[in-house]
Amino acid sequence: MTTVNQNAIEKYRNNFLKEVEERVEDGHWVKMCMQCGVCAGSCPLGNAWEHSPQKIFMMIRAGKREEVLSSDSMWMCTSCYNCIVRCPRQLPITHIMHGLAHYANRLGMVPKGQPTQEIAKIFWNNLVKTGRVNELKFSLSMYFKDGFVQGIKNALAMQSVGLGLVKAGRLNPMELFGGHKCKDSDAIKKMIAKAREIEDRRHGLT
Amino acid sequence: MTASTVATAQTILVVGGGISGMTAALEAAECGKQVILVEKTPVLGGRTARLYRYFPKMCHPTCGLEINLRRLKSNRNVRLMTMTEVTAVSGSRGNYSVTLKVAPRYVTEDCTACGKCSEAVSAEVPNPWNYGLDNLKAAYLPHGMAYPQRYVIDPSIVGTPEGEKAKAACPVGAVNLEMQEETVTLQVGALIWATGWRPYDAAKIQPYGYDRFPNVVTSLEFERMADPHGPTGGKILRPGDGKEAKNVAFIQCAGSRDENHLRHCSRICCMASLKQTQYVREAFGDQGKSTVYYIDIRAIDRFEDFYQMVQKDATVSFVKSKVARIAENKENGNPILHGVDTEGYKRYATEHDLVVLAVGMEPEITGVKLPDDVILDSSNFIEGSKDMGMFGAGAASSPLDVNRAVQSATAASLRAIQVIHKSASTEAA
Amino acid sequence: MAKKQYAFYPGCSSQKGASAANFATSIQLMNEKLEIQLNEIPDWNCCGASIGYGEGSELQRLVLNARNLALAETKLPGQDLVSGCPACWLATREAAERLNGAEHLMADTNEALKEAGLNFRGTVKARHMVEVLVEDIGFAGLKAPVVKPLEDMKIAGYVGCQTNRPFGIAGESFENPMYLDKMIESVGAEPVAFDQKVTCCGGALAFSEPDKSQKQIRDIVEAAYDGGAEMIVTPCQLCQANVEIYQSEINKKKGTKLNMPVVYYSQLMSVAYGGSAKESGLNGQLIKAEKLEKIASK
Amino acid sequence: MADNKFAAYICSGCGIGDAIKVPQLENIAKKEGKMAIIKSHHFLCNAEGVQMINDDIEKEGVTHVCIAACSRRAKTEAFHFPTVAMSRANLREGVLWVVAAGKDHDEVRQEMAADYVRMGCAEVKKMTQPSGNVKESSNKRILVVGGGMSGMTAALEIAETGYEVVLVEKTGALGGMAAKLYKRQPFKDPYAEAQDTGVAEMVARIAATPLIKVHLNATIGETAGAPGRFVIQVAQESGSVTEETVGAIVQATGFTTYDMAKLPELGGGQPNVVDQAGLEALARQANGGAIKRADGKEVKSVVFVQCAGQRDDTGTHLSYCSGHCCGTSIKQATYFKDQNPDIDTVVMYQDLRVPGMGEDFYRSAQQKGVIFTKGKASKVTGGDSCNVTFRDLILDEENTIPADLVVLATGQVPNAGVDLEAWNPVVTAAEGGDEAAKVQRDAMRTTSVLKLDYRQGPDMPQFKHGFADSHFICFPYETRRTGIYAAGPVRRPMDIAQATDDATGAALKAIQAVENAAVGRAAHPRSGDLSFPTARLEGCTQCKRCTVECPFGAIDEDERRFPKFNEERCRRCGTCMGACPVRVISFENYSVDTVGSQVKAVEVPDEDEEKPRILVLACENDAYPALDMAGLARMNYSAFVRVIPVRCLGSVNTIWISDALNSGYDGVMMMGCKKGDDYQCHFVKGSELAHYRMSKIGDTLKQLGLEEERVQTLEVAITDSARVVKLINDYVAELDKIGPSPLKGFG
Repeated sequence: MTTVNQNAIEKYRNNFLKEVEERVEDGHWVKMCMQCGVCAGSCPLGNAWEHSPQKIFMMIRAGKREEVLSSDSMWMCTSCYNCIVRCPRQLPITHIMHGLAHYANRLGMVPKGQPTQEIAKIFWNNLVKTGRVNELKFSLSMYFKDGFVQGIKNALAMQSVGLGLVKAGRLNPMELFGGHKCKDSDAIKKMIAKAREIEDRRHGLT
Repeated sequence: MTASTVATAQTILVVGGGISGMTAALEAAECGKQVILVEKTPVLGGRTARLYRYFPKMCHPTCGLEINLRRLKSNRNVRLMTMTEVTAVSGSRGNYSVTLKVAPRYVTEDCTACGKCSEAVSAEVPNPWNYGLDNLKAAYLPHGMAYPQRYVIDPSIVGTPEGEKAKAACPVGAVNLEMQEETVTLQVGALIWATGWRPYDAAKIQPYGYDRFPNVVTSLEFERMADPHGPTGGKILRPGDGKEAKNVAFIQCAGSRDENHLRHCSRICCMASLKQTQYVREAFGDQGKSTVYYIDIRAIDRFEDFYQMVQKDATVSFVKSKVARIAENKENGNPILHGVDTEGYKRYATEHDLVVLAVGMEPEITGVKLPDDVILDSSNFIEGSKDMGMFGAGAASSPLDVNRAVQSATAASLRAIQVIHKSASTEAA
Repeated sequence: MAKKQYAFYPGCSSQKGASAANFATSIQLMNEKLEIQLNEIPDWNCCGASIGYGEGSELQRLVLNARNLALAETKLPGQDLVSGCPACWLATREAAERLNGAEHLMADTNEALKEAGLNFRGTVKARHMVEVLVEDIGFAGLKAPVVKPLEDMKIAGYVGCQTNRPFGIAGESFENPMYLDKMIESVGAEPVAFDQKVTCCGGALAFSEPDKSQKQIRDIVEAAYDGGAEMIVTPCQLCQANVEIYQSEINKKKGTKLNMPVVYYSQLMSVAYGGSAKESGLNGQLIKAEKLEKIASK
Repeated sequence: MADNKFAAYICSGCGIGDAIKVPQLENIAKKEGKMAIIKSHHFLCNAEGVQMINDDIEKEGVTHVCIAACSRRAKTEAFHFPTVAMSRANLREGVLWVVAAGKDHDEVRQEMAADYVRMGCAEVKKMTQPSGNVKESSNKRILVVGGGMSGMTAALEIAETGYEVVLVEKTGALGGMAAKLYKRQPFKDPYAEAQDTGVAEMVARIAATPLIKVHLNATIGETAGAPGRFVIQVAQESGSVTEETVGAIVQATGFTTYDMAKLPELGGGQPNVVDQAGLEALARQANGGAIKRADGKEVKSVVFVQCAGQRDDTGTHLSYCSGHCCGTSIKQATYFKDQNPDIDTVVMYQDLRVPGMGEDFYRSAQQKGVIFTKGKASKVTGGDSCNVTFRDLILDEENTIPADLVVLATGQVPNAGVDLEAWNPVVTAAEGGDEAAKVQRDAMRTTSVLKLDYRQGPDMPQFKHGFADSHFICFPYETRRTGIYAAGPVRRPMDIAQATDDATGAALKAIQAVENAAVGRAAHPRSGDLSFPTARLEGCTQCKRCTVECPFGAIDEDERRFPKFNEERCRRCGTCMGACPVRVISFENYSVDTVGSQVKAVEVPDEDEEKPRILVLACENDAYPALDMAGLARMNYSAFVRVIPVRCLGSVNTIWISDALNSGYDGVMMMGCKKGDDYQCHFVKGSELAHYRMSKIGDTLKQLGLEEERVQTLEVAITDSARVVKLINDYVAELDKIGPSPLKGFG
């Protein structure tokens, strides 16, 4: 178990709701849910959710920390915002799901090999490096995330698409060398690091 | 006689001729007070006159309406003004000056309701008493219990040959197409706002597609569909294709308890749907099927008996879920309900013949300019007035069922009487 | 008449040689005809997109967007920030609204922005390209420059998620927005009945959860066929990419014969306004929009 | 008083004149009806026609008017002649509009019209216009029983309107349950925070109101009399008795909380398990500080168990929902959160019932961090650390929450006194001389609240679950004891906001009652009726049926065991009249004769004419309007029926039936309203009684050699216009099979 996680457990004991309220994006909304379930029914990938958002809110209130944070349900969010616009209590459900996923990741509780989490990581690193996302590097690294051999397979599988995009001028092989980046990318790195530092201070996360 | 000639600071003005307004007016009148009752439409009865049955007794609202009408006919203290709206109120507790706008009925007191005008015209207008589910002649008697029992000429045919036909057909010359809108000013001591409620605009609840799917109706439309005097003669036929709707879904909190729509709970909708499941049973027996999609079933006090009775009804099932969205089966026009049963997290996509939206109560005065003195709550229900001379009664004051609305109206009536007693004693002093 | 000026935030996908290059191309001619001038925000950065949350924290994502807002605020004063990409627009607008709504967030954000020598005062309004067209130009205005009306073209207007929720275009419904159909009409084409108008294409999960998202995509394309559409048009980069790119995949796996062109509204307009296939970025289609190309070449 | 002068006015308007020979009707009114003045008019209800009638009343001294025109329900503004007796012959809705058009039906249509004119004339001749019975000495003070929130509200509102009040409270202080609360639920926008109860302020206002006389530590020793002249023995705890005379009564005796001890499985009786009242007591002690348990320990976690001993369909506990408890628990949870947000507060509910603006209070409590768990508690254990075992209905699993304190939301049990359903058999037995029953009766009487000396028992009849409620949705104050109105939780489970509204409404009804009593005017539903029953006691056989069957307990027995009519309690339904075997009871404007003479007035054709006659006795509130509406819709029914509206089927005296059959009618249809648990009858059991009485008539019919089918008793609702037409036509067909009455010609 990561130390961040240990400290968190120490700090909040059995008050998971409080932990979520203090540390998760828009977590203070969780208590406002009235269990109508409209979010659960509105999610395009609903079937893929082991626990629906409204159920997750109930689990949080019931203190089911381990079950919630190690669940991969939040990672099924496609950010379609159906739940937000339909929620009769106007909970920012999408944000809360993002927040929970992020927090679980932060505590190292995400199930191993959760694909969305891995891609998010690749995406983020890709963006932090230059300030912009380089789609080719992004996709290549995606293919190779599971190691070289699997990578070839993945690449081959999507080869037609890839070549198509290249032909269509929508995937530029030259990107491998240099390509788009922000001039001020160093400052951006600093800025992002600073943001993390401030936030951790606020959340008492170390 | 225009009402203004008889109104004084000792008169109580009741705005709205639904059951709350009639009650407030009659209770005061039966205490010997002078009352003027104004109603916006051509007839008394309001919403309840358009209900098929009441919960929990399953009795007919028109029964109570008949009694109230008899009370009214036998009591000369109430003066009734139909097709009349309040446009302005000035003055204060004990001495208000009220401006009324009286719309032309184009039919005089002489009308005997013989029906000749209606026979004569062919033009039709959407029937407001059936929420536009059918049409009626442009010269019409609103419904069988209509009081005053006088016909109405729809403005749309005034100045047309149709209008002239109606005029020509009247054997007693009661059709007067020259009638103009009038403005009347009254002095009154106290005001009771019994302006009631209207169904929340179901089209605004976009995921349910009321504006897109013909087989999604409101609970009020369903009342008319079940009523023998309604557009389908009491047969539960769905608007889409006239097919019998045996498998009916009831969606609770359609607009209510929802910060995107009405923030309050409308109180009556749970009981209304429970009642309506019994319409389905009445129509189809064991062949009928009702499913109630709910968040909390709010069947308080002895209404609980009714809930328990319905729960034991094998044709009725309950799903604890706010339906997420409705789609339509292109083949058969059936609405398909998508959502999750939150009791144990069960996903469903269920097809029904018909969906009834238990639409919430919105105060009828929402969007209407009331005197600044009137105090409204966050949902536009009337709490009273700063000068304590105007009162909300019935569903205008809070989302109430009929029984509580009548209680509230009776209470409002006494408070109004207190106002005029006070001003009487100060006049005496 | 002077051109309308906007601070333009292209977003990563609209860069040269990126997945939405065809969009980037097509808006050139469109804006010219509509007398819209887009001034690219100097040195703009990525918005974090709808997947950044996994790794990037709330404040980090706010700061990323605040940087773009701050740049627009200082470098292009008085101009609305406009993005052609719903994800960019959503992230930016959300950031702007949340920062203006919470002092402590604004303070923290500016503390971090200092590292990049910037400060955000919260004065910039973040808008979507479609908002500019619908609100500032209007449907009549969109119709005016049409020289090649797209007659007898049946098109499914696919709005998708993020152009539509949670903000959407003012006055439009979340379940059945009409503006895209009206835009299709304004260039002389016919919008078909399309009940997957606002269905999610799987978004960023197209990569991570291919099977789940490809089910969504299949539903969307098949609904377009059901509606009798010859083409799908969308205002969304991710929608366009997902719905176009994966049709071949789906055909392979499911033995379907999906072959529905998916273009941007801007490409419709570019063609209708007289642009060539190339000017309209039609060469950027994986699934060729032949009928559109034919009109373009007329 | 001047001699009676009878006049008939026949309208030929609305097409009556085209389809019916009016001159012939005039003849009938003259020759058979013996009317002194007969006039017809082409438009009787217009100013000119009405003027004509008024002139005759003023100049010709007409005292009785028969209007042969439209239904008695139509044109009531025009045909309003308060000084004379009036009957209405229904030629329009009753004949013109329901008899099939065309030549073929001219004859039967004319006969029908003729009969209605005969009936109208016959009826009016037997009527006298009631003058009312003004009582100078009538008392207008109002007694309020119960000094809780409802009672205090009623008292203040009555006084505010200018009437005197006698307020009787059994404890030593006013305030009742409300006085035991720390705070009350919000009742005004923004519905976010618990409010001060306002009890202290009300008590002060009462003390400062000279019109209100308060008796503390007092109960009702006896209630005698009737509206306008109730004599109340107020029994002080000390034993002394004060006599008060009042005109009406508001019973606001409130509720008792359901006994926790009956809920051992939910920890009832165990330490640190309290009911909502218990929690209020703790909160009052803490008075804004940390809430402590009985053992002095500060409460850090609390669970509220909703529906404890309520909504129980097993029959063990209360089956109903008390309505206020969800809101009350929310309020109590905020007691904790407001004092210390870190206290864990869980409200465990199955359906959270906070209707109306309660939703805002719910949200506000969630905002404060109150946790709401949809679950059903199966077991609660008290002690130093309580445990609540429950089924989590969302997570679908068994679970247990530990807590320092558990609050059970138990229900309201009404203080409604004696249940008359239980009382009556005991009394009957006691009167039969059963000693045990006598003891039981006296024991029961001590539990009575009002101790009415009424023939029909010491308290108000109870409706359901022991609540003294009205049975009617449109008329929550339609009491079965005229002049006595229940208000607050004794009437129905309710919260303070509703109770204050309810008490204000009851206050108005009480004021109305004293005003009615003073002028001898009937109360709802025949409000304004000035007639009242009189009995020729010399003919009375003391059979007691009237005293037993009066639905309103209006009739007592005097020392000579004759019926004693308390007119002020009477609702003018005529049930007594229907009950009386010797027909000595009547009203000025409604009697055995007013109806009987109509029955006899009808001309019954001979057998060979093959024109059956069917008498329809229709309840004036449901069946008669249904028939009118059938006419309005131009539905056709048989021209062989003759319809007479009756106040209530309970007022139907069997003599009318036998008269009809004896004079050769082929059948009788009685149309009343729905009976049974959900009865519709505003006179309680009219329809019930009619069915009962007719079940007994079978033998009489046999003696007359008639088939049972010749008398039908039906339930007809006001919406049944189409159905009633079918009922009539089917019955005519049925009678056609049975054949004509053998009694024709002997009448």
